[in-house]
Amino acid sequence: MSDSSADIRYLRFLKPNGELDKDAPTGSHDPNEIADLFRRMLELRVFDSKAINLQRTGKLGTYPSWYGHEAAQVGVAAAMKKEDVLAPSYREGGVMLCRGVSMAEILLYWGGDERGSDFAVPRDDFPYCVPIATQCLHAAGAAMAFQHRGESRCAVAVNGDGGTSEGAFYEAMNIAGVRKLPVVFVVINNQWAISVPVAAQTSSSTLAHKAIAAGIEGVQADGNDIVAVRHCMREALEKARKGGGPTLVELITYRLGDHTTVDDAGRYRQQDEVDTASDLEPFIRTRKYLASKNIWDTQLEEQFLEQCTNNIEAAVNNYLATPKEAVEQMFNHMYAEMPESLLAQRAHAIHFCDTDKD
Amino acid sequence: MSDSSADIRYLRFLKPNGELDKDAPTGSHDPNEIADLFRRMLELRVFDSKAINLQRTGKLGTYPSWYGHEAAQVGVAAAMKKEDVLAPSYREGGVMLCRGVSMAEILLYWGGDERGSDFAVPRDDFPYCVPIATQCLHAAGAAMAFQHRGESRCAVAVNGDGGTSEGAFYEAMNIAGVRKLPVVFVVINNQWAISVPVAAQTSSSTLAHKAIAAGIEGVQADGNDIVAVRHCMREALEKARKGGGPTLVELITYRLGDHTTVDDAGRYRQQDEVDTASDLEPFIRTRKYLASKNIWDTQLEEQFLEQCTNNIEAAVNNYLATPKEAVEQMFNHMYAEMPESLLAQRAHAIHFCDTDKD
Amino acid sequence: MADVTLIDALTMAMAWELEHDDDVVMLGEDIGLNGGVFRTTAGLQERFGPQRVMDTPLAEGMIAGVSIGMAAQGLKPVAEIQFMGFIYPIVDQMINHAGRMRNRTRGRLHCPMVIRAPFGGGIHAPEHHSESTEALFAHMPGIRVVIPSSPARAYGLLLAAIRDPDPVVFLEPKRIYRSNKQAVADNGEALPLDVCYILREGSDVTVVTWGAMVFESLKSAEQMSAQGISCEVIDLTTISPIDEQTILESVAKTGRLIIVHEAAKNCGVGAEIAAMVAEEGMYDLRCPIRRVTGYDIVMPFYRREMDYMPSVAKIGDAIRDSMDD
Amino acid sequence: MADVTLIDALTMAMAWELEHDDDVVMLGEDIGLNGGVFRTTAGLQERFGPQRVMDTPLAEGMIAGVSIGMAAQGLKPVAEIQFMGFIYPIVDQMINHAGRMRNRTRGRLHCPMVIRAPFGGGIHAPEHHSESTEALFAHMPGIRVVIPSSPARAYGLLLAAIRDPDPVVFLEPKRIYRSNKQAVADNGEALPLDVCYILREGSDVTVVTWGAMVFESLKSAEQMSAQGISCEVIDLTTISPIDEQTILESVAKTGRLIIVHEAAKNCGVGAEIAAMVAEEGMYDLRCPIRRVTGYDIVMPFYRREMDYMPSVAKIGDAIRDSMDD
Ligand SMILES: Cc1ncc(C[n+]2csc(CCOP(=O)(O)OP(=O)(O)O)c2C)c(N)n1
Ligand SMILES: Cc1ncc(C[n+]2csc(CCOP(=O)(O)OP(=O)(O)O)c2C)c(N)n1
Ligand SMILES: [Mg+2]
Ligand SMILES: [Mg+2]
Repeated sequence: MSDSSADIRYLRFLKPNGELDKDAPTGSHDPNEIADLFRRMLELRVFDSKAINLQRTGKLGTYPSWYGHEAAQVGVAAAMKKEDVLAPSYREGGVMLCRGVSMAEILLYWGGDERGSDFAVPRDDFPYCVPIATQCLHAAGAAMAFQHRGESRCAVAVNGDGGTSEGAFYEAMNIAGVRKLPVVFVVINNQWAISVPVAAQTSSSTLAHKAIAAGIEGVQADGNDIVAVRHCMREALEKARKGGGPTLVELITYRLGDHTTVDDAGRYRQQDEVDTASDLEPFIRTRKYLASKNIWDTQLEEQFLEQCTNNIEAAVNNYLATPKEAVEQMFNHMYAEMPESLLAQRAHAIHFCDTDKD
Repeated sequence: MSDSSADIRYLRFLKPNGELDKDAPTGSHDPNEIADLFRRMLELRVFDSKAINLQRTGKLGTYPSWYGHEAAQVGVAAAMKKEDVLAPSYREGGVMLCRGVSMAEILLYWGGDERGSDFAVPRDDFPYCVPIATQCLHAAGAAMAFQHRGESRCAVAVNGDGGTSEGAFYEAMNIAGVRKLPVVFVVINNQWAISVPVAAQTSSSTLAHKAIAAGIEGVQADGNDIVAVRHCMREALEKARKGGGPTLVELITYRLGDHTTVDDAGRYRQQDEVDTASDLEPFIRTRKYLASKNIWDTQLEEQFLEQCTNNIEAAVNNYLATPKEAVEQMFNHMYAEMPESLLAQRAHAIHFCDTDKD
Repeated sequence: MADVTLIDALTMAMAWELEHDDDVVMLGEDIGLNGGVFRTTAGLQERFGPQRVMDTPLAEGMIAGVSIGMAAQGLKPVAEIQFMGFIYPIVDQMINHAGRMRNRTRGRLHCPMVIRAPFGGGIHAPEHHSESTEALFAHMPGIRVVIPSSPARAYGLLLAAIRDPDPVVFLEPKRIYRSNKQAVADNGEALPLDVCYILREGSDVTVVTWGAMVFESLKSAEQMSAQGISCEVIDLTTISPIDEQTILESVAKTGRLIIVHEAAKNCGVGAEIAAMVAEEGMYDLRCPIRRVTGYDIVMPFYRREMDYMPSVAKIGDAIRDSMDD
Repeated sequence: MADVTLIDALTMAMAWELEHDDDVVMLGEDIGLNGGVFRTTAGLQERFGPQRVMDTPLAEGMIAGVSIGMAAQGLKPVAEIQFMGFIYPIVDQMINHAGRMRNRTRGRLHCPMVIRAPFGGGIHAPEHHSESTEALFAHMPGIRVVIPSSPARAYGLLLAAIRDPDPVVFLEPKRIYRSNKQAVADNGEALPLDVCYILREGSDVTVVTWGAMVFESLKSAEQMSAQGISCEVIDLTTISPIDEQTILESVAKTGRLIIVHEAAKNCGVGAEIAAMVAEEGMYDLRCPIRRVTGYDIVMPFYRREMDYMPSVAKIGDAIRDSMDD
């Protein structure tokens, strides 16, 4: 057993006022790179608000907004390699988008269509995971497969602050520690699990401290700081790839929106807390930084947003134009080979299907 | 959230050479008290080896020996108050005996008779728990009941080193931390979970470090040192009773016997490890200490052992003379009021019962 | 006496019991200030305080485990699991402890506790939010499974469940949480458990069902009556243990049995009812038993959920087939 | 070709598959150096190394969860759960993930994995070590449940389970782990899943059973034959999905059906078989179906376990009753 009671590091490089710390890691000082990441963040934000609108107008099911998480999502995805594997929670579709899942696929998922999880890219990533924290074990298992085959790949699980209370989260860290698995557990600490604030989830000093129970490294970063997020994910992934074992990365951010489109956060949290958090959110500081480097301004942003909006409109149209799957598809993928007893049931379903229109 | 990454304390007062540390807590310096505890330890050891014999001669089912755990068991029980509640694991029957469960009841349990868990004293204690770590949650729940009623009682869960890998153990500590529950989680770290050594259970620095994940205090003690065990349990219980919240107490000892009577530890562990552990076991040092205080010698021990043996024989006879319960008893305690549908089943069982002899 | 929804009736029952029994406590995720994601516990924390109505950390196994601990030590916990799709971490505690505490201690300790969870489809919810797996709990000895299908039964049965000295899994058909209002007297009167409720008398076919499917079945019965077929509709209500007598008596009268449930067919509770009648009431049957159930597939995402579920048409078809046999 | 026990046959099958398929890995508590508490994996770690045959930390939910992760990424994990009484922490991962990974990704990812666990009573084991809860897994869509009852079937079915591209819960009747030896060719040949095995042909009564109860049923059939009653004994083998055809054909021939299982009756797998026949084969039945099962109570501690279980006498009684009807 190794000693892991050391103090937990906290990383922040891009300060809320838009200044980039002089200590920021080499490789973070190219503003053009940051601008690229910022564009992804913008795209995520526009998409997210579009999805909320679609739900409001009855064109999408319940949808969990990632408003406020954009730096965390883009930073996690930017640090991963294509061949790595993501095991996302239900909220972190932004990471999936950055990994290549299409907007239309994301919309299909929340639009009640299984094909949303049959994304063309990246084929090995796990689909959205709704039962909280269960995906942490899948990531550990994926890492066992990579280790078994001697592949230089890592698995990344994304979990929430509430999700750290589930035994599955702890069990996943523990097996990862024992087998030094190439896996990174990301906790997006957005301070709330629906109506439960993180202080009511645990008395742990920080969520990163939970790593100590598994004897693995824990680290915190400002989840609104795209530079810090990407950097600490890169460190963790590099370590994992080299056989150095797993890391728990706590990204501290804030859920600026309601829990989902059927939630009303006004019932359980104070507006002034949200206001304070809004001052620290990722876009303000990134804009300031880029402006200070003279590579971003309102006009560029407007141009980019227009482009975004067009892309998103196209994806939405694609989504809305996607007819329902044939009813038998709900039977066809249950097993590699369909058992006899399902054949009659499938025929029954087809017989009674009169709902091919939504 | 409070800070809990502090170093973990390790308590040992009665050294392997039989010397009592000068720093030993006041209240530990009365050798007569230690002699009383030692007598309980002796009784546990004699009972344990008797139970193993009963199994070997076909008079008892599979039995998990507590050989080597006696100081831990007696120390835990000695620190508890009568009105506290124990949630024991399957191995720690010694704690139950010290709390007032009768030897015959313990034997009935392992002899395949439910009445072994219907002990006359202590009525509120939980029965033996076989599904590992699940009892930690019961202890937390009991503590919630005490807290709810404003009672000055504590719950104590006893778990093994292997049991710390279950999510339930972590979940129990976590809720206890959040609600500052009057509960103590004891981990009897006997180095092995059947054939799996503790290093293969977790990479955590110590098992006590796992407390950090829940923001509760963790402490280690030499589990072969009756003084240290009782003292750190007293501290933890006193704190809990005063509203100071839960503690995780790791007691470091060794499983000197096989996992159970159907296990052969020779298959997976080295004899020299067992030999080394044997030098550190609790009886040697306690005898030396008591001898150095001139209140214990071979003759006294022999006298006491004879008395023990007689008591145990009486209990064994009582156990062996206990006829099977009537067959309908397996139905009668399923519900407070028996559902209609069970009546016919009960009649069927009675009709076919021809096995009233064992 | 105002008309109330099924949800309102549940809230009323919980408030009544919190008011009248100090041993009753509530726990679950988001049940406090937020009043539960379906607002079933709305206002209860405000009224009874955070020591009686407790938000817990996010861990269902923990919720069940501490409920068992509390119950064994004299409290009467009423725990909420947010959706049935998230209930599975409690299976271990329920089968290995809640259902056997009384038996294994020969009555010394017991578990007067209730696990509440919304279940079933039909509300266009996301993945994992529409499951019906009552059969898993029905197979566990020592555990009662109860499902109400009207505001009045919700009120009376939840009171009964909380007062019952043994563990009850209380499943709430969320599709009808707010659909059919009814006048419910808030008088603290419980309804009996372990009995079926006959909702419509009839002489040709017995339809046994529960939860939201009660409505589809009643609608179908209505349609059938226009075609001259008289259906008796029985709300099973206590899913386990089953009230065999009421069902057998009905089948003795009608000679035909249809079972309707949302859950998958294979090893669903419908199988038990059919088996019981094939054992005890076989000679009364004029034709094969029929089950109209969810298929043996994963509950589809919401665009196709209605194709998965039993419908008025599917039930009607089975009834007519029975009559033709 | 030496005679081997059921346990030996399982070990042989696992060794064969580890030898011939690099993607196969084994994991579980104490399966390595110790060779499993029943010695089913004895020698495998020595032969194939600790990367192929892995001892895990003590956490069943973890074992299932990482198996799903491995399986989705191309391995074929074979996990051991030490006893069925400790299997419940895997329920969440099995129903919410293993059984639906293929469906929810429309075939993109799937879970070729096996969960092995000894089950059943009759060996005088401690509390929680004698359970039979196959019905819980049988109710989960997307999951196969398979139970062998002879060394040869253990060998061939375990190979089939490991090679199956979908998740299989493979339950081992530990009461007959070592009781009946049989010559088994170690030739890597799998047996088909999804079909029943007819172990004894007969014309008067069909007895459907599985696991250790196969032996009680065969003994009972033997006794009955001395009384002039001819029993057909069918080993269900694949518990889910059920091979309906074989059962229906047998009932069409005999007109009488007895189902025998160790698990509790209420919502057990016997209910599904009875229901299926009451739906599809009703007109072939000459008398009511009968189930001879464990009672709807907690598995008693071992002094009374034999009173809980179906016995030759109880089965014989049901068969004679059927003939008298
Ligand atoms: C096992 C499980 N229990 C309950 C839920 C219902 N639920 C959905 S999101 C949520 C809160 C999650 O909080 P957190 O982990 O912090 O993630 P966030 O929503 O903040 O992204 C809950 C309780 C669920 N999806 N899974
Ligand atoms: C949930 C569960 N899984 C598996 C087992 C089987 N089993 C019994 S004891 C044991 C090892 C326990 O080790 P530890 O917690 O260190 O306790 P010890 O036996 O050393 O007292 C195992 C795996 C069990 N009883 N419960
Ligand atoms: Mg959160
Ligand atoms: Mg141990």
